[in-house]
Amino acid sequence: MIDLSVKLPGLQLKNPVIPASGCFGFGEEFAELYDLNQLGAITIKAATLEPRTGNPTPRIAETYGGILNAIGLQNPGVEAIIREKLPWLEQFDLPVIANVAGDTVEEYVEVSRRLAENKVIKALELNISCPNVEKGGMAFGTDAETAAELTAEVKKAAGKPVYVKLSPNVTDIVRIARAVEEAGADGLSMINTLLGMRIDLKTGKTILANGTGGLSGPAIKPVAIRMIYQVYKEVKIPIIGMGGIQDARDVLEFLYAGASAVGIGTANFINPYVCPDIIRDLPGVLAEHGFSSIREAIGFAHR
Amino acid sequence: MIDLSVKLPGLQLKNPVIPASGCFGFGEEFAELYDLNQLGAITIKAATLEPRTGNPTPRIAETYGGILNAIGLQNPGVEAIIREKLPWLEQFDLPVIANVAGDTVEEYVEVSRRLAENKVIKALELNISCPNVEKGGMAFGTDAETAAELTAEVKKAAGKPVYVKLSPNVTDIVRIARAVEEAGADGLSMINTLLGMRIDLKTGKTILANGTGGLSGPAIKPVAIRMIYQVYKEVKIPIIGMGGIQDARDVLEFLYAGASAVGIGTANFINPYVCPDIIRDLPGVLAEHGFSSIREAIGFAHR
Amino acid sequence: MKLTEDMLVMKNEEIAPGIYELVLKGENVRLMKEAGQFVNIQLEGKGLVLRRPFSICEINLPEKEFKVIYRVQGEGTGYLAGIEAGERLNVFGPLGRGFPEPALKEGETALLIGGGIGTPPLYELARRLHGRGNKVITVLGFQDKDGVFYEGEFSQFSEVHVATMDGSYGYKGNVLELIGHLQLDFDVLYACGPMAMLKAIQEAYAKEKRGYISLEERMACGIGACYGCVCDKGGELPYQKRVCKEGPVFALNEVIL
Amino acid sequence: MKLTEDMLVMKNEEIAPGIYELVLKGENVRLMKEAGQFVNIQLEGKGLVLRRPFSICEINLPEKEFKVIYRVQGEGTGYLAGIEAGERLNVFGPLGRGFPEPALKEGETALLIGGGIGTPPLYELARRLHGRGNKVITVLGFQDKDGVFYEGEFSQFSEVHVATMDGSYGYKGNVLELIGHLQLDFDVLYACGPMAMLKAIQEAYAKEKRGYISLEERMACGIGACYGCVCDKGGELPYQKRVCKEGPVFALNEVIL
Ligand SMILES: Cc1cc2nc3c(=O)[nH]c(=O)nc-3n(C[C@H](O)[C@H](O)[C@H](O)COP(=O)(O)OP(=O)(O)OC[C@H]3O[C@@H](n4cnc5c(N)ncnc54)[C@H](O)[C@@H]3O)c2cc1C
Ligand SMILES: Cc1cc2nc3c(=O)[nH]c(=O)nc-3n(C[C@H](O)[C@H](O)[C@H](O)COP(=O)(O)OP(=O)(O)OC[C@H]3O[C@@H](n4cnc5c(N)ncnc54)[C@H](O)[C@@H]3O)c2cc1C
Ligand SMILES: Cc1cc2nc3c(=O)[nH]c(=O)nc-3n(C[C@H](O)[C@H](O)[C@H](O)COP(=O)(O)O)c2cc1C
Ligand SMILES: Cc1cc2nc3c(=O)[nH]c(=O)nc-3n(C[C@H](O)[C@H](O)[C@H](O)COP(=O)(O)O)c2cc1C
Ligand code: FES
Ligand code: FES
Repeated sequence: MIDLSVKLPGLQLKNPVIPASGCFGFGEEFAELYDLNQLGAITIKAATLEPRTGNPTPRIAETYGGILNAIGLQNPGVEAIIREKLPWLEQFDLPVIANVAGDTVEEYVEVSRRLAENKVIKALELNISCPNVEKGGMAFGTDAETAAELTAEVKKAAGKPVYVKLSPNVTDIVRIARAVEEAGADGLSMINTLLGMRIDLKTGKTILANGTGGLSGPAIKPVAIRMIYQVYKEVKIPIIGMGGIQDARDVLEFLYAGASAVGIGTANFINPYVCPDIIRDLPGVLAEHGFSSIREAIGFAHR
Repeated sequence: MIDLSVKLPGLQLKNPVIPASGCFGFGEEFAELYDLNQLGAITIKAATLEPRTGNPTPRIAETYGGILNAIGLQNPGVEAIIREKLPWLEQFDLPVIANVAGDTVEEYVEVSRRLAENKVIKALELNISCPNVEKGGMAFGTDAETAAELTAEVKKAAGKPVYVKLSPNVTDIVRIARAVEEAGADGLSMINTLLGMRIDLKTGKTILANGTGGLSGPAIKPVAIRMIYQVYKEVKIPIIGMGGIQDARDVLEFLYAGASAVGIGTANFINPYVCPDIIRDLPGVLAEHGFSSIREAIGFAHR
Repeated sequence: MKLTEDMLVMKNEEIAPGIYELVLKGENVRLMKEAGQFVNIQLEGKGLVLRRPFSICEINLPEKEFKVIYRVQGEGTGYLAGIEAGERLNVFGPLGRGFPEPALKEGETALLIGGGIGTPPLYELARRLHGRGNKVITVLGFQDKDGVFYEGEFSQFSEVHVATMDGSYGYKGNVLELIGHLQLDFDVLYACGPMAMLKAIQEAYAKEKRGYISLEERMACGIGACYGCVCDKGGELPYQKRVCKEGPVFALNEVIL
Repeated sequence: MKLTEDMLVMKNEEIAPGIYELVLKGENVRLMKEAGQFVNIQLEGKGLVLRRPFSICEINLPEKEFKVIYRVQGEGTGYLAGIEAGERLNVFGPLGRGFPEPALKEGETALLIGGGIGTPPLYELARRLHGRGNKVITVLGFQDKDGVFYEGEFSQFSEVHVATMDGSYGYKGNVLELIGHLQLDFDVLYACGPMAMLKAIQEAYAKEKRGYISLEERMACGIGACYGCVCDKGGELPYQKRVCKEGPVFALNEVIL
């Protein structure tokens, strides 16, 4: 018997497979396709204090082996999420991670506080790495001091474990990871999207109305693996790894690099059943490589 | 008639297509495949003061839509290059750009000085962005002050135009571009490779003996386009754009973003005739989009 | 049961320059209920990641087949054009909401307006409305004579008028001009085509007529999870609707184009 | 003339579990001069970027055909296994330097040592040496009986001995043990196979025998331009040689494994 379970701060996971924020809405659409109880957990779409309309369309462009998105944190606002989305999620036996965004430290703190009060939410994920908004977003994630301060403030206000989602668009990811660890983060999520752009040859304009967007999908996997590998060496808190995962073998590579669990984003758009497919395939892939539990594979490349 | 010519500091190019450093050796191997005189210019492999053996093998790994390399600046040293390689290159009617690397400012200066003295060399390209060496390399390219100082020192010592090759592994590429421009750079080359990693599932070790490597190929194109677009807005010196170019349409996208000429790296490994193929296709692609010269397309996305 | 299925390609043929008719066979065809829904097709071409959305053009339930008509537009459709009968394509769908047929009462007339590659989703609709006994008028607009397709097919179920921009076939001008020219009378309109056409139709008829339009937007998930494909419905925040989920068909006056 | 060519797949069949025989036809076959050279084949599978290097196993000049034998190893070879006769593959080559035949004088005996998937490049060599009138002895090593291939083919041109690690076929043990066991006598050896085997061969024979070994290394360009595939030749700096350009065949004592 292969043991797929993983225990992380605030999260008792049946398996390490977690749909990534922004790629799974609030679960409703995928619940029409399969039983969400199969999943390790789910990360819901970024919440802000007020409702947001996000960026103008086009918001999606394709690149070689990846996609660019510039959704711009569209969401109905934290109150509507608590009122309309969380009660629905309560029916599942599924830890819910709330992704939090904002323009100011105060907004992050307030949104985190309100979400943490809700019993459906088991952990917070601070999105300090969204490349698609003018204020806040990535700015918090590219400077170690700012990231640490934000983490500390949220930790003070919210009584639930806090995962900080790191931006890959930085010179020194280890520095930022260390800073938020010291500031009290319970875990890290990495990586968010790389900042990219495509230009339409016919119009001469950027394909995304927003100009730049976040690059995700298989193209970015080697960058994610590298960053997780580097950070794992230097921090003690667990890492939820993501960036280009497509199948159970990719999951194993992330575990080797140092992830304790994984986020699946873009792959949900390619194969809507990718999460249950990976969960089905994981035991076989682990066994094939001589492991009998997820735990044994975590950080294996460092041994 | 479509005018493919481009004039850059020190470089009078028949067309904007330049094999990128490290992907074309010193031209000898490709000269067996086609007439190098077709090219706009060539950028030769990085030169250091002493011969270098580079990193242990494996030095190459494949990723989705890209490759990782960790050559580690293997080269016969500046003297052997001047003695054995440049005389051979003299037979061609082809501007040669010398890529320069080093561990210290002094090494860069000395290598640049010697190469600049040679009449075959028309411009220098400072590789301050090699991710595959322990000392120097990328370290010079991730800090604006260091990059500027290095640029200024080389400018003082070498009597040829200096292009600075920027690393994409930074939080703020514009800051570094501006700094080297102020320090006297005549042009920019961007981008070098993104730092990445792959782990072998069977062995649990990184595929590259060096651990990390530089990610190149189509996967990184959207990052290159974004950085060139951002930098073009903020600097006046010309940009040689590269990162994932595979065909003439990709070249047009780089021109739109703000590149004045382009470097072709990884694509040479996929289609060894890619440079002449692109040069053949460019007039048609330009005409199809209503341009009669390269010049008209440069920076088109900004208009 | 999965909503993704490796369906068998029965046919994939060029029917006009750059326009292809693709027939796919699979079990999930029996889920295809409404005209105007779409499918999201996965393509194995190099570097391609996202599925490509295509409207369902015709449903053949007994044979478990359905048809898509597509124009070669870029890399994905270029790759698709190279697929041959006998190969398989992974199809996700049916997705989205189609045209509401019962919008039309007995004895009422439907006007179907198709612009270029917007024509296909109207075909299954024409067939159904005709089957229900309604009068159907179809107005199709194309760039030029070479681009015209499906005139004959639509004429099985409807009165068909064709306009071309260069006048090389049928009426010279756009579909709205042709409708005005013919002084066509109708109760409900259904339109699909380029944004400029839809805007003009909205402007001309949103106040006085019932009608439905089908929108396109760049998509990622196709099911409403990524918020990539929103359109503006006005009103209170957050006022966007997802083209893939609440659409692609919207009432003529409920979206701000 | 280009060194890349879209060659026609004449055959692509499994000859042992996971081992395939691929026959390609094209004009550039006439450039294939030496046994032991390789080709770099482009594969269109999703996400695949680099070409894959394969040794030339047999050259059929009159038919302009050549053969490759490959083992399904990962994504690229997995994709290759799905290619069918009639399709085309872009082949870059011949590349590199092969086995020097004239190393063998009249009346001398050649010992060919192949380990697993290292066997194929020796086949064309066996044929040629046999054709030149030399005595050829081939020793092939495999994991087990199921993995054995080309024993019959080699026996057309040589005396063949087979070893399997588990003893399920032929001699139980590795090729070196078998050579010792048979007390084989020879003048020049030619070997290709796993690194461990090549190292053992070097250790056993580098001092006393002439010999040539074929190396593998992860490659990018395949022509010597990227310095991705170096091996160590000792001596003065820079002492590396490129497997793709100066190799893949090296004299037994000129490389440090
Ligand atoms: C609901 C819906 C129904 C559609 N029905 C049809 C149909 O029946 N027949 C038909 O020919 N076309 C239809 N389209 C448009 C079709 O999806 C695009 O032409 C196709 O995706 C282009 O892909 P490409 O790779 O060839 O083009 P590229 O330009 O190379 O595509 C790059 C990316 O942009 C997206 N894209 C490009 N153009 C469009 C577009 N017009 N709409 C949405 N996404 C686009 C692609 O999906 C892809 O992600 C429909 C689109 C939608 C949203
Ligand atoms: C000169 C030469 C001749 C060869 N001849 C043969 C042959 O005749 N028959 C045969 O079955 N194999 C041969 N190989 C090995 C063959 O190239 C690899 O098995 C193949 O590239 C694996 O590709 P993959 O995508 O299936 O594996 P993956 O592991 O998915 O490949 C990933 C990357 O690693 C590279 N790679 C993986 N294994 C090797 C390897 N052993 N050597 C070099 N690169 C590797 C691939 O080329 C690719 O770039 C030869 C290799 C070289 C260098
Ligand atoms: C359409 C889209 C929307 C996203 N929205 C969010 C978001 O709201 N919050 C967040 O932290 N990350 C967001 N992300 C980033 C993903 O959660 C994930 O970190 C990233 O896409 C890399 O993983 P992938 O390659 O598996 O997609 C989004 C990604 C995509 C593609
Ligand atoms: C094998 C290899 C070796 C390289 N060596 C160098 C080098 O010596 N100096 C340098 O400035 N860049 C080097 N580069 C980076 C390329 O010049 C180029 O900037 C990068 O690969 C992006 O372009 P591409 O995607 O077209 O390959 C190397 C890249 C590769 C793949
Ligand atoms: S495509 Fe994802 S919400 Fe419509
Ligand atoms: S593969 Fe490029 S030098 Fe050998």
